[in-house]
Parts: sequence; C-alpha cells; structure tokens
Amino acid sequence: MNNLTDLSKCTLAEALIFQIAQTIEDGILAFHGFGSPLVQMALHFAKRTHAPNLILVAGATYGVNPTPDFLTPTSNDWAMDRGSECSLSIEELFDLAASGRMGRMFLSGLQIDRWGNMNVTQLGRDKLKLKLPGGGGGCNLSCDANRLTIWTAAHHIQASPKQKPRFRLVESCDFITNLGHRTVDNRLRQDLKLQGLGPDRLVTELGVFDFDESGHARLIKVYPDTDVDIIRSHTEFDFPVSDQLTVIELPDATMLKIMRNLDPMGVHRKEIRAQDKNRFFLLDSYDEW
Amino acid sequence: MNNLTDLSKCTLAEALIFQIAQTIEDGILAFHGFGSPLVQMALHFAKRTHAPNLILVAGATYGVNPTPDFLTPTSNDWAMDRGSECSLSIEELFDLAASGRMGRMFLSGLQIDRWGNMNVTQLGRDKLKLKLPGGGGGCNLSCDANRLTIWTAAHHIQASPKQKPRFRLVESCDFITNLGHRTVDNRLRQDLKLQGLGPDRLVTELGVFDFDESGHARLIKVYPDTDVDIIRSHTEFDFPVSDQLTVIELPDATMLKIMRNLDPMGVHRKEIRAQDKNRFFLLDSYDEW
Amino acid sequence: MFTENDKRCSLTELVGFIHDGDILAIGGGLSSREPMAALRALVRQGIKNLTLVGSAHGIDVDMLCGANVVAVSNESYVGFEQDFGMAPNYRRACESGQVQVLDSCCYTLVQQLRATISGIPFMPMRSIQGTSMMQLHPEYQIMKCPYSGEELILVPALQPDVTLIHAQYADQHGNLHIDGPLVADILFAKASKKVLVTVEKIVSHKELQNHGITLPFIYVTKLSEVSYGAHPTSCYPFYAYDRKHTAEYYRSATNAETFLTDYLLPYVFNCNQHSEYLDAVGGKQTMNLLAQWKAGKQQWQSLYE
Amino acid sequence: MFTENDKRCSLTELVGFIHDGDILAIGGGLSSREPMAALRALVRQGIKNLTLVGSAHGIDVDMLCGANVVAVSNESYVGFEQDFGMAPNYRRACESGQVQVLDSCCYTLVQQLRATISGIPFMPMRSIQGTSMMQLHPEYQIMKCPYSGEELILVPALQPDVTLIHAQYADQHGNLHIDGPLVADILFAKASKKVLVTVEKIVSHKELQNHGITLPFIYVTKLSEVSYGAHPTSCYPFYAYDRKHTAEYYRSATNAETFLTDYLLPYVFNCNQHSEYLDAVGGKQTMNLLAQWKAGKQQWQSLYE
Repeated sequence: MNNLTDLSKCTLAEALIFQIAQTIEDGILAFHGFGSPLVQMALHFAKRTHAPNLILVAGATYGVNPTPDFLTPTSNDWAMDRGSECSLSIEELFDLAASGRMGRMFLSGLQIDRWGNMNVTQLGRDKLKLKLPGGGGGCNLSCDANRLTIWTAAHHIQASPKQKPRFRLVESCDFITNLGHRTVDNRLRQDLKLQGLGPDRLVTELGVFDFDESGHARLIKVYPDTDVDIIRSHTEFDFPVSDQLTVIELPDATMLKIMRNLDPMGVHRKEIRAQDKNRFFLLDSYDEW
Repeated sequence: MNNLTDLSKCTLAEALIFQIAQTIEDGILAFHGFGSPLVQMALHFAKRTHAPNLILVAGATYGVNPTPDFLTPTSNDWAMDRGSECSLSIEELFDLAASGRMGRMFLSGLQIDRWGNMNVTQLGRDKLKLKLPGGGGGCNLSCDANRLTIWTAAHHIQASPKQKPRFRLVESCDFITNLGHRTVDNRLRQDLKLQGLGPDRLVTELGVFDFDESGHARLIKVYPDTDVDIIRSHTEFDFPVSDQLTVIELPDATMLKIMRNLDPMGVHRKEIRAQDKNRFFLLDSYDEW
Repeated sequence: MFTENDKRCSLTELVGFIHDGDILAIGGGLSSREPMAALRALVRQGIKNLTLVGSAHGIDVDMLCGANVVAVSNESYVGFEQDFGMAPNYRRACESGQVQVLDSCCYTLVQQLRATISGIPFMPMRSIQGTSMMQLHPEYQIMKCPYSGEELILVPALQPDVTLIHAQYADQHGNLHIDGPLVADILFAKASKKVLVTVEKIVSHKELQNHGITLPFIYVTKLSEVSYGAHPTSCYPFYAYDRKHTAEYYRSATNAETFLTDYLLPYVFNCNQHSEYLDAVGGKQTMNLLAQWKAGKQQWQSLYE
Repeated sequence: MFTENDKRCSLTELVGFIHDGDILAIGGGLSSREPMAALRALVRQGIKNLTLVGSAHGIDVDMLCGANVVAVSNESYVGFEQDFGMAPNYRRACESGQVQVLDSCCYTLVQQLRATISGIPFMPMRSIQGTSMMQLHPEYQIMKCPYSGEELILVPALQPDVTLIHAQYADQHGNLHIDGPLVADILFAKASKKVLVTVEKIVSHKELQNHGITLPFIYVTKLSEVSYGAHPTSCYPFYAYDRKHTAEYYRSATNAETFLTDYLLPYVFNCNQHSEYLDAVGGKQTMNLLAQWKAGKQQWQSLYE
C-alpha cells in the first residue's frame, strides 16, 4: 500500500513533511514528541538531507539519532529506538529545553488561534464538552523550546452535524495548552521572559504561515491547489498575507525516495484525512534514475 | 604490623570503633563520608554484627554495602567499592538525606563545641589563621541526616608551643561548618525546622557524651583509664555528667576478629595520635576459640 | 528505605499494598512496559477512587477509567496516538465528571517529583506561564525571583502513595534492571512512599548486576514475578506490543454499555489468575508471535500490519 | 550543543579552550580520575586566575595552588584524607590571601549546578541554615516558603565556564563511558558552557556502546586521547592510585620555597609532552606496577604499603 513508486508526484503528506522539514535548522536539538508521525518523518528526512548534524531526539523513547527500519503506529517502541547513538532521559530532555538548548519543537492542537496558541486539553470553556488527550510535555516545551513549528493536517473545516462549521484555526482557543505569542490574558509572550521565542511557522494542508512582528499568523505560501480565498474560508480569524506569497516548494524525486524508505507501512498517512488521501502534487522536474 | 593476634585486649581504636558502632541502628541508611576510617570500620563492623540490614553507603564511591578486602588510605578507590550491591550517585545520596531518608551521618571537627557544632573550615574568626580542608558535604548532612554521631580521637589537649593549650572540645567554634544543636547566632536547632534532629552522641578517646534536652553535651561514659576530672581538664567548656555514668563497653573476642579482618593494613590507626598508640583495654571475658 | 531481604510476594499480595484513594503513579508509557497485570488485579480486588499521576499513557489509564476506579486524573496525555486515537473510557469518564480532570504536563510533573525527592516543598520553573494550566492548578504559585527579578512559577512537591512498575529483571532484594526507555519510572520510584514492582524474571543478584542495576533496592517495597505482566503493552526484549489485542480493546472501549461484558469480564474479572488472562488472549501462540520481533525486520514489522 | 563529527584534538589544543579567569570545574575526586595531564598542561600554558568549583579534591587543586594559577576556591574539601593530611599548597595559598576562600558544600554545589541545568536562577534547599556558611556566601538568600511557611535557603545557579574530565573511553563524536564512581562529573558537564575531556582510549562508537554511554556527545566540546592522563590519581581498570608518587608530591609540597624546583620543574614545566612526564615518573615500569591491582588481593594491597 505504501510502496509508492511514482516519483513524478508527491502526496499531500509528503508535501507537509517537506514543509515541516524546511523549518529544521542544522546543528540544533529537536524533539518530535509522540503521536506525530509527520514530524517524525520531517526530522528523519531533514537529518538525511540538509541537517546532518541535527540532534534528533525521538519522542517517547528519548533516543538520539535513531535509524528505525520502519515507523510504528505507536511511539514508545524499541523499533523506533533502533540504531540510537545514545539516549536521554525524560528529565534531561526537558532540562535541555528549559535551559535554552532545545532548538525546535513541533506542536499542534485541535484548536489553533491567530497567535499560535493551541488547545489539546478540552473543548468547552466553563464546562468540559470534549476531553482531548492532553498535551504531554507540549505546554512546557511551547514555553521553553527556542522555536516552535506548528502543524496540522486538518485546517479544512469539518462538516458539523449542527449548523456551525467546526474550525481548526479558531478565533480563540477554549483552553491554551501550548503557548503561542499571546497569553491567555492577552499579554505579549515576550513580557513573560520565557526561554523560547514562540512559533515561527504554521504548516497546514491548505497553506503555510509565518508570524509577523506582532506575533500574528501571516499567510506566506499556498498549495498548487489552494489560494488565499480558500484558506480564508477555512480560517475563523482574519489574517494578513505576505507580499511575497508563493506556492509551496515540493521535494524532488531523490527526496521522495528518502521519505518513502522511512515509512514502509505508511503510518504517517494516518494524520491525513480521508478527503485528502488523493491529493497529489506534480513535481516540477522529475529526475530519471 | 596490624596482625594483632592477642584477643584478650583491644586497642583504643577498636574501643572507639565499638562505641561509634553502638550508635548505628539496624535498617537505616548511613554514610561514612571520606577521610574517616574509624567510621568506615564502625559501619562495616555494625553491618556484620548487630545491623545486618544497614544500608551502608561508602563515602566517595557511593557504593552500597561493599565488602572490601582491605581498607585503603584514600576513600575514592575501587578497592573500597568491591562487592557493592549497587551504587548511588552524589546527588542521589544527598537527596536521600534532604528528604529525610538518611538515618545517620558521622561528623568531626578540629573544633567541637558544647552544642555539637563543628569546625572543619578555618581557625581564626575575622582573619583566617589556619585553613582546614573543608567539610565536603558535612555541612549539608549535619542539617539533613536524621541523627549525627560526632567522633574525635583527639580530645586530649595539644601541647602548644605558646602558652595556651589547644583544645579540641572548645568553648566556641571559630566557624560552624557542621551544625549541632545551636546555630551560629545562638538559635535553637529545632526552630529552623531542619530535616535532621542533630547529634545524639559524641565519642572521643577520653569519654562518651550524649546530648541533654537543651542540646548540651553530657558525659555518659568514661574509659577504664579516664575519669571525669581528666576529661574536664581536656575540655574547654563545662559539661554535666550523667547520673548513670559508666565505663565504656568493650568488644568481645569474636568482635575483635571481625574488626581486625576488615583492615589488614591498619589504616584506621592513622586517626590515633602517637601518644595513644599503646593504649589497650583488657576485655572482661576472653572467649577461647 | 526498604531493607527486607526477600521482597517477593504474590500478585494479589502486591496489589494489596494499594489502598482506596491512593495517589498512584503508573510506570511505563503509551504502549510500552505498563504494569497491566497488576492493574487488572487492582481492578479485580476492588480498589477505588485513585488519583492518577503520569506523563503519557494509554490503555492502562483508559482501562482503569472504564472500570470506574479513578477519581482524579493528573495525567499529561491519555490516548492511543495515531494508532487508534482518543481514549474512549477516559474521555467519557472525564466528560461525565466521574473523573476530575487536572491535566498536567511532563516537565511540571518532573519538577514536582524532584521537589519530593529533594525534600523541598516546591520547585521553581519558567514554563506554563501564560497558558490555561495556571487556572486548572490554583496550587501553582507565582514568585518574583530575588536574583533575576523575573516571575517564576512554583509547583508544589508531589508524592505518590504508590508507584507501580513493570520491569524486565529484579533480584529478590528488590534491585531492578529496566531495559530500554525509562519514562518517569525512576523519578516516580524515588518520590513515592511505596514502590510495587512486577517483573518478567526474578534472577540472582549476580545475574542482575550483569544486566546493570537501574534502580537500587532501597526504594522497592515489594515485588512479584509476573511473566508477560505488561501485555498487551510491550516488554522488550521479551515481547512486542500486541496491536491486535489492543485493537480489540479499543473496539470494546468505544461502547460504554458493553465494555464490561465485552472486555472487563472476559479479560479482567473472569481471570482470577494471570495465567487465565494469558490463556484468554491466546496463550503460548500469541506470546510466541510477540517474541518474533527478534527474528528480523519483516517479522517485527508484521506485528503492526 | 556540540555536534562536530570528530572532536579529537591534541592536549595543547584542548587546554587552549580554557581562558584566564574562567570558572573551572574539575572532574573526578580525591585520589580518583582527576584530569591531571590536562591540569599540568594548563599550568605549562600559563592559564591563570581560575575560580575552582568542586566537591572533594586533593592533588589536583593543591598543584594548581602551588603553581599560583588559582584566584578563588569554591571547593568543599581539599586534602589528602588520612593518607597525608592537609593540602600544603592549598593551605598556604588560602592563608596568604593568594586564593580567596569561598568554601562550599557538596549538596549546595549539586543544587547550584542543578539550577543551571534546569535553566532556573536558583534552587531552594533546607540545609546550611544556622551554619557559618551563610556568612561566607552573602549571595545565598532566605525565603519564606509560600507552601509550608518555613524559611528556605535559595542558592543561585552556578555555571562553570569549563568542565575538565578524564574518562576511560570515548568515541570521536564525544560520547563518553566513565567507569566507576562518577562524583559530580555528569552534573558539571551538563551545567558547563564547555566540556573538555581527556580519555584513556578513543574507541569506535560500537565499542563505546558496549561499554555503555555515561555522557551523550551533545555536552562534549573537545576531547583528547591521553593514556595515563589521570596519573598519579587512579583510573581503573587501567591503573590504581600511585601512592608512592603522591608521597613524593606531598613531601615537595610541604616546602613552599622548593616546590617549584622539586616538583613543578621536573614533572610539569620540563615535560612538554605527556610522554616526558610518564618517563619522569618511572615510565612503563611504574605503569605496569599500577596495573597490577588486577592480579589479586595481595598485589592490589601492596600498592598502598
């Protein structure tokens, strides 16, 4: 099922992985947490391409620079720890972040607001309506990691059984689990003197945002099959658009091969909604090999 | 040199070891620090006699329940770690004390006052006259360990080149490195709400003290060759004497054999002054074996 | 400090050290090395009103919620990741109010355990500020740092009554060897009043030292040899995660009405002995299959397909 | 975070990362695993005005004091235990005012390092209160605990500029295996800006993993292979403590006037290479003798007689 052999086009998932990977600097320590195979893929891909000196810390196992033969559907598995150069402990990993030594963390949420705040705790403000699984260490790391990449493969509004569409990019989070650029009481992040500088990228399946000087999400990239209007219609808050709005870059054939070797079972596609399973993007140039 | 074969009498060092060992409860965690072979001996002796469930943590190596073949003249040596059941780390050992789980610690000083305060930092109050080696972790442990045993083999006043005799048991410490029952500004220890309860025994080569309800050293035992007057003449502060003043108990022949097997090189006798090397005590009963 | 020479006991006795209303820390994490046999015994023995503290958990917490023995959840994450998604029993219990939701985060938990381990009333930290976690936890305090002048968060010491761990090896004195990721097990063990352990194999002290001692005996209260005691979570190198059984669990858990009859009865209440449970989940055949991960990449991968 | 692929360098280059006035943490402790070759190189290279932080030390700190390269001592203990007693150069340097005496204690140091490791400005603790240590350290603060109401001591974060460690094994990426007691090495390494390492043997990563990784490469700045680099302190399993040479050191150190000519010239300044030092202390014959501890109890014991 996963043995995609066509190297002339990439899947939506592969485009997302490539976009997430672009945010990963070489030589930093980055952590993928658990339950986030697109991020796992992006880190392993980055390590094998532009960021060979990346310190890749695997979520749940805390292995450093593992070389798993395949991705498993759960993260705390020895299969994911295979080939680790060394290991950290939970407290060590979080200490590294708290002391300013985690370069980047990757976070998401069932609600994401214009400031990059995220909710993975609960829907319902005064009364709990839907209990979400919780954020693991995301709350801490959103404050401590130098930089955050936010991603979601579910920007597209959900058809709701009731009247109102359910947004992923919301006007306001019911609960702020992971901190973006404004606090729950609307203070600026920088006034808190936190260790980390907050999110600098929000990658969705409809577009890519950076954050402007005020800490507000700003659209910088669309997909070959999306545009500003489509993205606005799926976003509850209004947002500025960059003067240099572009179409997302896509991986090349060599890169696709690297990605496809990482996850023979296609675990990472579990993050992609059914409606998006058949979104493909034609690569500009297709290197024969 | 150390192969003492005469089991009808014990050395001063062996009497001291026996007295220190009497303060060690079974089933507790106790630590001997470094540079204290009499205490090392007392702990190993206790573990092999009345306190088989003692958690003996070796100073400097942090090995638990080691069974060294011989004592070395320095403490951080693999020879002292031989046979350890498991090991702690420096932070773990001190955490155990700080969280109330170290039953007993053993401390000494170049100055010891009536409240059991000890100085191992410096002589000279305003100006440093003699720099002592420092207390390692003694200061912390004097506050944190549940109970303290104080020991010295140098209670006897030193002949001084100048007029004044130099006392070990002093009116007042120039510097309080290890806390007894009164603080540097004369507050009661218990008012500080420290984890530990302070010293309950002071063992010297002239006598043995406990501490009364006010936290003051009180003589409870003399040696076969000492008495209250002798002890007073070597003690700068005045002290009460117990109604039940006794002569110290001595180890029996079986116990002596255990001690003598522990330290074939006689390292522990380095703590005994030259003038005391020939102090022996006849055992009450000598079991033929 | 636990100095008993021989700490071995039966699983029933072991679980008997857990009491109604205890704060319980569960070792392992997600689909790995959860003390599942002990948790099933706990449910059978009718222990109730537990407060759970932990980092990232799955079937363990979900099953306890489904058996209605949890009063408060202080966990950081409870779910089945991308494998099956949200934890059905946990969600329902939280949403109905049966379980009080006091979500925490991993580092906050670490700092709270560290405070207990170091015998201090709190630990300072920087993170959490500005998030909704502060509202959920009025016990967190804000202090102005006398050194830097900045605002810091203080989180109070947290001491579990009991930590329940499943380890690969132990000796009878209670020294443990844990193989692979430790999650928060060591922090839990050092901070807890009691540490109860199930192990795959109790071995001689000498053999244990060859494996390496992960946790010294001094922290361990009691232990019980329970082979396959983490099933259906993994306990490498003995066995991998039983994804098939977990899928069956998940399907049963989605339906509140039938969870008791579909899962709890056949796999928990009707299995008075752990061996009966092992038979119920497929016995030797299943266990041999789960040990096949060692045979090679293809065999390992096939366990997830 | 140090990610360089090959961190190997010469001893001279390694020591070149230490600068005048640095806060230096020295690994090992007492007569064990002190980075003596690196310290001798440091003295030769004329690095000065160091602030030393540490727990229990001996010949390492005493030699640096005798070479007049220390400005401040934040150590907890400097001496030769019952073996030879007080540290002669250290005492003189402290008493003359050449070295500023800011004695610390082991757990205070641990807590100060932990603050740096966790990125917080201070750590709370209970001990020290009521002792004279408070006067020596006006930077310690007292706070009323908002939870318990009791007074706690706050000790500020301490960050060494450089940690110098001698380890048994490393790979070229900087992963370390330290055998035996760790003393404060790991805490130092995690808290320091730079970590400089001498090792007995640089081995392949695979061989290092078989030994076990004590410190991950991410903390290690540079490393240099220096066999017998801890002499005259021990580095088991390679060699035991050289008590004979230490006795010679101690005799030389007791006389301030002749320490330079009796010890520093023959063993430090006149040995531009570590190999020349090894020759000066008896070469192969001495090293073989110190490896004899393995041969049995009698041979081991004879090294101390």
